[in-house]
Amino acid sequence: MATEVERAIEAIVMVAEDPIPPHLLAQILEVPPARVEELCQSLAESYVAEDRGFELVRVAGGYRFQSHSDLAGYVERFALEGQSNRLSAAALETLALVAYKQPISRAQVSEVRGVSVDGVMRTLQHRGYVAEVGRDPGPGQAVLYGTTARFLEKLGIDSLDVLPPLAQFVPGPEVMDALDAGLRHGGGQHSTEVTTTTDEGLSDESP
Amino acid sequence: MATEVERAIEAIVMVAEDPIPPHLLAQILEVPPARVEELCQSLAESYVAEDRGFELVRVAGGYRFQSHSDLAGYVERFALEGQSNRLSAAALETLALVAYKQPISRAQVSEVRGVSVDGVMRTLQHRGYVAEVGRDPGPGQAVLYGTTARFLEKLGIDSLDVLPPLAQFVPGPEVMDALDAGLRHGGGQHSTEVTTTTDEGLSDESP
Amino acid sequence: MPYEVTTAVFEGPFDLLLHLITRQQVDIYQVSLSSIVDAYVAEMQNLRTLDLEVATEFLLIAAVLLELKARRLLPGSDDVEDEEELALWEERDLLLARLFECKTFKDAAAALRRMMDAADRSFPRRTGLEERFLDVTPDLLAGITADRLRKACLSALTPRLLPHVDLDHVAPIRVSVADAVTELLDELPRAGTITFSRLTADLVERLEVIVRFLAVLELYKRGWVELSQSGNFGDLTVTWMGTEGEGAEPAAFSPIEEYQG
Repeated sequence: MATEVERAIEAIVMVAEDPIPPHLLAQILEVPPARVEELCQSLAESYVAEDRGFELVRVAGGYRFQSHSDLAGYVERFALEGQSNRLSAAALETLALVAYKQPISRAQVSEVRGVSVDGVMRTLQHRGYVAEVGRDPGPGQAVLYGTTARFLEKLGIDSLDVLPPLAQFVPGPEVMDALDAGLRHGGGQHSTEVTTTTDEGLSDESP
Repeated sequence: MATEVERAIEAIVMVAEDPIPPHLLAQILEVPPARVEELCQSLAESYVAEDRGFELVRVAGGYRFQSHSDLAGYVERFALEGQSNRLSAAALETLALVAYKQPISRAQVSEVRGVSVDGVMRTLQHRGYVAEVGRDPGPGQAVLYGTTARFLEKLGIDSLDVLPPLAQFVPGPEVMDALDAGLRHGGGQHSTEVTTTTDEGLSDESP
Repeated sequence: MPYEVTTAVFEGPFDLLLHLITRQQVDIYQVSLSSIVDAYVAEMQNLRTLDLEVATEFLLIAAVLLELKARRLLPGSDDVEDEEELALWEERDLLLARLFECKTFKDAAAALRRMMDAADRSFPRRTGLEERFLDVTPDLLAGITADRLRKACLSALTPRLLPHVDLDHVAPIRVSVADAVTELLDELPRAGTITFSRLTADLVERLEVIVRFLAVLELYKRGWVELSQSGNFGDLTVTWMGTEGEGAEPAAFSPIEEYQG
């Protein structure tokens, strides 16, 4: 039979509006946080074992109940606002920049994106995925942005540490080669000089 | 093992904000309402049999998950300790906008505030300060919010008429545009409908 | 190599450049600019709407590339190792670095998209406390007066700073009819008879031409010039008639308006 603490966890997570941090559960239930984690894990496993239509997951630093992903088709038929609108590619790339380089100013994002990102940043802020997290201490005191708990929830991850490492996305030598060829490759009399430089560039750049 | 329909019921009821009428579930799941009732009953019994900390109950004409009544002590502790006990400046601005500009949609509030207000509005709603008071008759049928009797009571005033006037403050054109954005459809007919709904909403809301 | 048009919408000029360079293996120093621009134009035609920002930034980059290419093609440039040449390489390296970074985050964004799509299939429960606990929750309105509410509403309605396009780097064109009259009073007595197109041949801005035309009309009104035209849309001929004495000072035109564009 379920213990009182297990049942209390189920009851509290059921009424929480946002993922509830284990330390808060620990405080309310007067048990060590590690014990809370253990119990949550075992509850989550019991729902899986019973083939329930919901699951208990750890996301954005806390536990929450959510509908099982394989029932998305049914839940989508039940009107839910704001779930379906996907982010544009521009917004997503900007979001990726903020996620990996936070805290970051708008100007710094623009620098990489090559275009003004004012509108896109407003959209992301509006959606609650990024927020102002401080000010650049330097001259100008630019507003610095970072991602929010809502962003973690949107990705379904527990913390930023779980983001795939950026190194994974650094283009391989063949892309470098293509870029090099496009930008550096000189015709005719420059070819010798350029080939040398290209090789150097490549060996430096290889991961 | 649980059937697909049972699992779908669990999924939908888990994410619903309000009790779901069986006929709505029947419609979404394409099974007869009587079958839905049967399945909900058997699900409810299974949670009792497993001694879960939550229960599936029929309330206000629909089904919902709620914390088990014998765990009320823990949930009360969560309500006291786990919830913020101060209204943030952002939340106060949102509440003030609803109070002065009601009926108003979430999109309109978030347009003026410049950030997503979904979380804040949900909290204000859960605390009983604001409630749905109708739907925008225009396309999209956005939910319109207004303040409740509880709000008046907590603020210590008798009616909205006693709120100090905003005075001769004239908002800039972009603010007016934002406010107009969701209300551009209706003239007189619109306001009549909303007034009626507001009164209903207010009296319904008293605890 | 035929250009492959993909339906994917390009989101930034660096992407576009990246795409064009990697797909076409464009050699900047041989065929680059014309083919890049051709491909770019073709791509723009495939997009439903023209993003002015994207287009402008692309032109800026194209201009940088053009300058790089032009300087590289100058005779004897390959044995020059002065600072200018070094700066040129630095510029190119910088561009390369930016393209590289852009590609990295493009791929990172694709990964985020996949994670979001997977996460979107689960819907969170946000139902909140049941109403029976309402009276247990702390009263968030404790200590909040109606007047504070009013102030909060005013603060919410106060417009925040709106982003604006900085046009300081664009030198405004300021021309006045009075200035144009002054110029005409200098030029016309010497020319005697002259066509309007010759009179405005050295003007670049349309606004300047318009203002000069207004100046001609001013002079005509005063009877100082005669105008004749060879049919509709024909060239206008301006003939200097003289000022008949005093009063040909530009100051006499002081109330004439100024134009800015």
